[in-house]
Amino acid sequence: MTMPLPEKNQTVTHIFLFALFVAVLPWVFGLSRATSYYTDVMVFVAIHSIIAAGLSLLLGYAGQISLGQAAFYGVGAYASGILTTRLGLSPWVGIMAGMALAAGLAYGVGLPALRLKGHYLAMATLGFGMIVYIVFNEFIGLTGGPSGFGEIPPIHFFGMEISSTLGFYYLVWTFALVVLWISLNIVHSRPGRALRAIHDSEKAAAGVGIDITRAKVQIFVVSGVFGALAGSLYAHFVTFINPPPFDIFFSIKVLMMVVIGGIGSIWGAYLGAALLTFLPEWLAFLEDFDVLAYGIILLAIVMFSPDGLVGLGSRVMGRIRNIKY
Amino acid sequence: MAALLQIKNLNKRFSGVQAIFDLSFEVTQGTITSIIGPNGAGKTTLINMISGFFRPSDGDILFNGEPLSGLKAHQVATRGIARTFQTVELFGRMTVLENVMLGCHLKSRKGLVSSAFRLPGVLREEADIKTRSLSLIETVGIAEYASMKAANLPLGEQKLLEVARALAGEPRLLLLDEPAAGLNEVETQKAAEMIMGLGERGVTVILVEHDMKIVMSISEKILVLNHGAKIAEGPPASIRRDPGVIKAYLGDEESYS
Amino acid sequence: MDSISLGSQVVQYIFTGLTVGAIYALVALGFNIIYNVTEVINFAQGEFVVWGGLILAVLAESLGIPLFFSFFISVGLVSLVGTVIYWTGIRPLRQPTILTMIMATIAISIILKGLAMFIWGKDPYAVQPFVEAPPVTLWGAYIQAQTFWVLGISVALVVALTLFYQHTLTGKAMRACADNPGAAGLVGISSGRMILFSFALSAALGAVGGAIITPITLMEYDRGAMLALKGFGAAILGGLGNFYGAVAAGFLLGLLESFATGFISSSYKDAIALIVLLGVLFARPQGLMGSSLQGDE
Amino acid sequence: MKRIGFVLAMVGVCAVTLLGSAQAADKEPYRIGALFAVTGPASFLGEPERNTAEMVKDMINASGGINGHPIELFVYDTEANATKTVVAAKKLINRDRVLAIIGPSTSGTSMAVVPIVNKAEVPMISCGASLKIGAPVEKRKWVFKVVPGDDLAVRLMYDYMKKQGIKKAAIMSVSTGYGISGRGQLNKLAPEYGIEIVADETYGPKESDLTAQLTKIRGTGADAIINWSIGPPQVVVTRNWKQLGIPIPLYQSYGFGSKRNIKLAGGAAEGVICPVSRIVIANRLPDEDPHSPVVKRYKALYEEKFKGEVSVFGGHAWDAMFQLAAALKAVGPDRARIRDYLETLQGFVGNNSIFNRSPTDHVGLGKDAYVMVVVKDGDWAILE
Repeated sequence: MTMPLPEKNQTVTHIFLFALFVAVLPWVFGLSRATSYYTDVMVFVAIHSIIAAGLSLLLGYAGQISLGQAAFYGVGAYASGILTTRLGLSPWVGIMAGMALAAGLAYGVGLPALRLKGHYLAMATLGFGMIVYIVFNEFIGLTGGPSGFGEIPPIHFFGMEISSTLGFYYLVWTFALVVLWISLNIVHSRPGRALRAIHDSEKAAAGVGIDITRAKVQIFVVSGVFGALAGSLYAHFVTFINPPPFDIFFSIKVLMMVVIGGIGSIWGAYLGAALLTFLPEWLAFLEDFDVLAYGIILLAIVMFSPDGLVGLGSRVMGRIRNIKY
Repeated sequence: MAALLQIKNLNKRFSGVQAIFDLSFEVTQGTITSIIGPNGAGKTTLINMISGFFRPSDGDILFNGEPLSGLKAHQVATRGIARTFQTVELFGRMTVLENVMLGCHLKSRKGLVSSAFRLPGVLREEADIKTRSLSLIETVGIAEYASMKAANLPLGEQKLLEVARALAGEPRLLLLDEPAAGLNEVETQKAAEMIMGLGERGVTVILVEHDMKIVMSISEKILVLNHGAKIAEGPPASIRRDPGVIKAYLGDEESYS
Repeated sequence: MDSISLGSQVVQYIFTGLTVGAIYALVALGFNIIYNVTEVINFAQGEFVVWGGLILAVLAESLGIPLFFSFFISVGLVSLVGTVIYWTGIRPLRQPTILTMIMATIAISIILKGLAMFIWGKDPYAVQPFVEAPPVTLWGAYIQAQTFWVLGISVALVVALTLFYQHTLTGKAMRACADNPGAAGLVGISSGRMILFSFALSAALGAVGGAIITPITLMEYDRGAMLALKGFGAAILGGLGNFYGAVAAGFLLGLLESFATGFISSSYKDAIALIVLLGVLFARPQGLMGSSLQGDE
Repeated sequence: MKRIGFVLAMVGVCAVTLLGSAQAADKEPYRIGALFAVTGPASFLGEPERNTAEMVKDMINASGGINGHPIELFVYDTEANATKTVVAAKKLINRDRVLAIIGPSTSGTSMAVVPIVNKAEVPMISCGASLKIGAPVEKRKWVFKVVPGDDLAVRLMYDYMKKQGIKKAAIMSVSTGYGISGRGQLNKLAPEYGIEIVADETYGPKESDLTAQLTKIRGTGADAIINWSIGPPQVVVTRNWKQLGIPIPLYQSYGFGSKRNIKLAGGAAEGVICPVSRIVIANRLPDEDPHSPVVKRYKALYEEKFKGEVSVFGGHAWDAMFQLAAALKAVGPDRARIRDYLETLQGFVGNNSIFNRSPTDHVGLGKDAYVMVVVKDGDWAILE
């Protein structure tokens, strides 16, 4: 994977074009009744993209695996939900608190865990995710246990209540685009370069003075913060939370989003999130066979395009270009 | 002149095997010092200890009068010690330019938050790093490869790139671990000239090298190790005549003259 | 009114822990067999257990084939499934990196689960114990007869595996891969055959686990993921690639869970086992798998 | 006799199908949405519910639809996952433009959909059990419920236990919504019946062995064990209870009410006491029981069509479908009027209960949803 350093303007242009595309999408969906609910699906695409962007930074750039991202997602959701419903605080406070709590957790877990390598790191983060899930289930007084709790208030934005799907769509995509911008900035700058360096050679990275532990923990914290943000947005959109959406299988799903989208590409994470969120909708007509088809499609992508959708796309583009000349 | 690096009674044992035995020596600021010795003499182990990759079993390493003991590799780098690796360690999936820009890591400041939000100054610093890196690439003579992936470079250029990357951190002490190994005649000559140039720029160099032509022609001082212990130390002329050295090491070295 | 002495409770917890732990150990061994050859964690490992149990249930209960034969047919069939998985899901991978192989095994586990749901439906299946016998009383604790089968077969398998790795040509070849992981690489005919064999063997091992545990626990299509996770925990705790470590860690996890249930709280038994696991991981000296930067080489 | 009846019924159904399809085809179909956990951890609920809803739809369409309008049923699998359920609910409302929604299957997913249907003003009949789904009514304007709450089952069970002189009980429950709901009621209501809870153990839905929990309970001097779970663990606990030779009785939740569980337990289930829904003991219901015709009809139709045992959960979908059909028949395709009809539904005989709703009670269930039974000779025997 080559990683050319795009000029600043290029990144901003790309994001701007993408933002335009996202902005008109609901109106395109609205043209047909069959696709009108895709706006709702796209809300989840945005939420999933935010959490996948965090893992993409960690896995695709720093080369560190995490199977515990759902824990941060849940921490954000529960922090938002509990603070707004129990204490009547503003959702914005809930979002900030969720991110702060996730950052603290990521720091506390990352410091010992990120010294581990490969499968051991996978197990450590998996274990962390499972423990947090048990907490969601068992701290019934706080979390409502398996039954969860509802009536989480919607977000207010300059006095405007954002409770319609379309309103939330623009809000959540604004967040997703800011996260995209931040992630690309990190990737194309000194700290991002340091992360990729660690991925390539830890020895050489230490040799040029990169504090490897610090860099890894830092980016783990960033991924945790993104996860918590996604979780808070989820809580305020759905307005009800219980533990299952935050189980370890969601962590694995986020991992699949990143890998299927194209590892080492933030855009890939967004693409992967979109595909894995839409795929079940497209496969719903298969009824009980959808799981089977889902697995087969995933396997096919891994098999025929190991560098994910981004790799597939660039190969297709390359072929088209070859035809032209 | 004051000693930039002082090694005092240094020992290193690997599960019972003594790799470095009671070694002491000094390196003067602005000089080129070579460390030679047969395979397994402990040369690379010594480099690894100076650069913080290994911890000494006992003994002291003083840099600029301050002990380096207990520092991790990246902290040693922060003090102004850069190194290259015997088996080239590049960031293979990144471009030549990016590799050198990474070398500037210590000479740049912008952290995660300011970078993430593109706070003022980030782009300027990035541009500065780029300019400096490009000029370094030119200095070592691999400018035409700037946008090539490091892993795809020929070996000679990879070695030069490693030096450029090390220099980017503006080190006071540069540790070169066999920079000429695997290079052909022409490349070796090029490397030797470049190392000489470093000395002239005021960078202190410690060189581990098997190629005696280079060692003899550019070193101001030579340290000879055998089985982890120092057997001789001095200017090339005296080492050339040292009977102990000839016996232990140079005796079978036909190419030497 | 019913009561039981503390001593009897402890004995009961030990046997419960060992029974559950035996399954974790078998799954962990399955992980290791494939890991040693490919450096990959096969997340479909839990599905082999499920298939082993379900096929046995169909053969022995529905078709009425004697249990002894059903057992071996089931193990053979699942081992065939392992082979098919290798041929269709692992071998065709282009530029296989560890991550893509892991993704592939996750996708395969989804497919196997979907197939199991399609073939057997969602209801659980039961198998009669291998031998109908009343529970054994031991210091006031009741141990069901099947527990001894589980423990006996598990131990026999570990012994057989050890002999296999030490005394057969194939075993030695696989051990060579284990001694020098990565160096053997993922290409080349002989290592391809080793990978194929490792899939078949670990599938067979999983099937045995499923077959011996189903008389105790029932079996249904979606149990695989949880088994895989527990087994993964055991494999990691024991040290990846280390067979004795896996067995010891499997039993240890089982015992931890059962004692945590008995003396602390069943709600937190998994959390307690995980905290111990993480504690061991964090305390593990860096030398083995930790950072090569600070290590003594 | 019975068989001939069946054959006649089938012939009748076929004839009506032919006639009905011709009749119903010329009118605009009534669109109904359904959210069931067909796969995933709560498939034991969703699968029979889906089957039943489809079956009822076919029955109604075969008999000429509702006032000549056929029913079009849109079923989506929620996998018991709130995220999926929310998307599916939006899909039903925005794309499929359904008149009303049946389901979701679980309490958690039902709670996730409550704000959506309230906002979109679409009537919903949940198949979840939690009391919170139907109350408070001010916040549940468009939400109704057909499943009896766990409190009814717990009260019936405690009542029986009290008569048996049980003073100390040990609870075991599965750590899912089903188990936690029952566990909550068990703990809450115990003092009312003078029962002391001496142990409160939980376990995961994929637990393979429960002897540790049972052993711990043995040390507490309990007079009875109450297990509240569904799926394999309730069979495992039954077997473990027998194997350990525990001399105190084992009570199970109404989820145990399936012949399959008795069979899977392989003889160990003898003596297990549990509350069950009438559908489980349909064959033994006296004719004077007002539920008898509904229950017997449903059981016969379901078991004929799906070749499997009818379950208490499918009955919820049956009740919900017929309530909706009644509403549509009375008021036509108008969401607000359907809601009003459902809110004032009176004397509707369902599988579990006779529904009498009001603007202050969106559940409207009677107190006699369950019957206590004991397993005897591999079958259910009604107690008392």
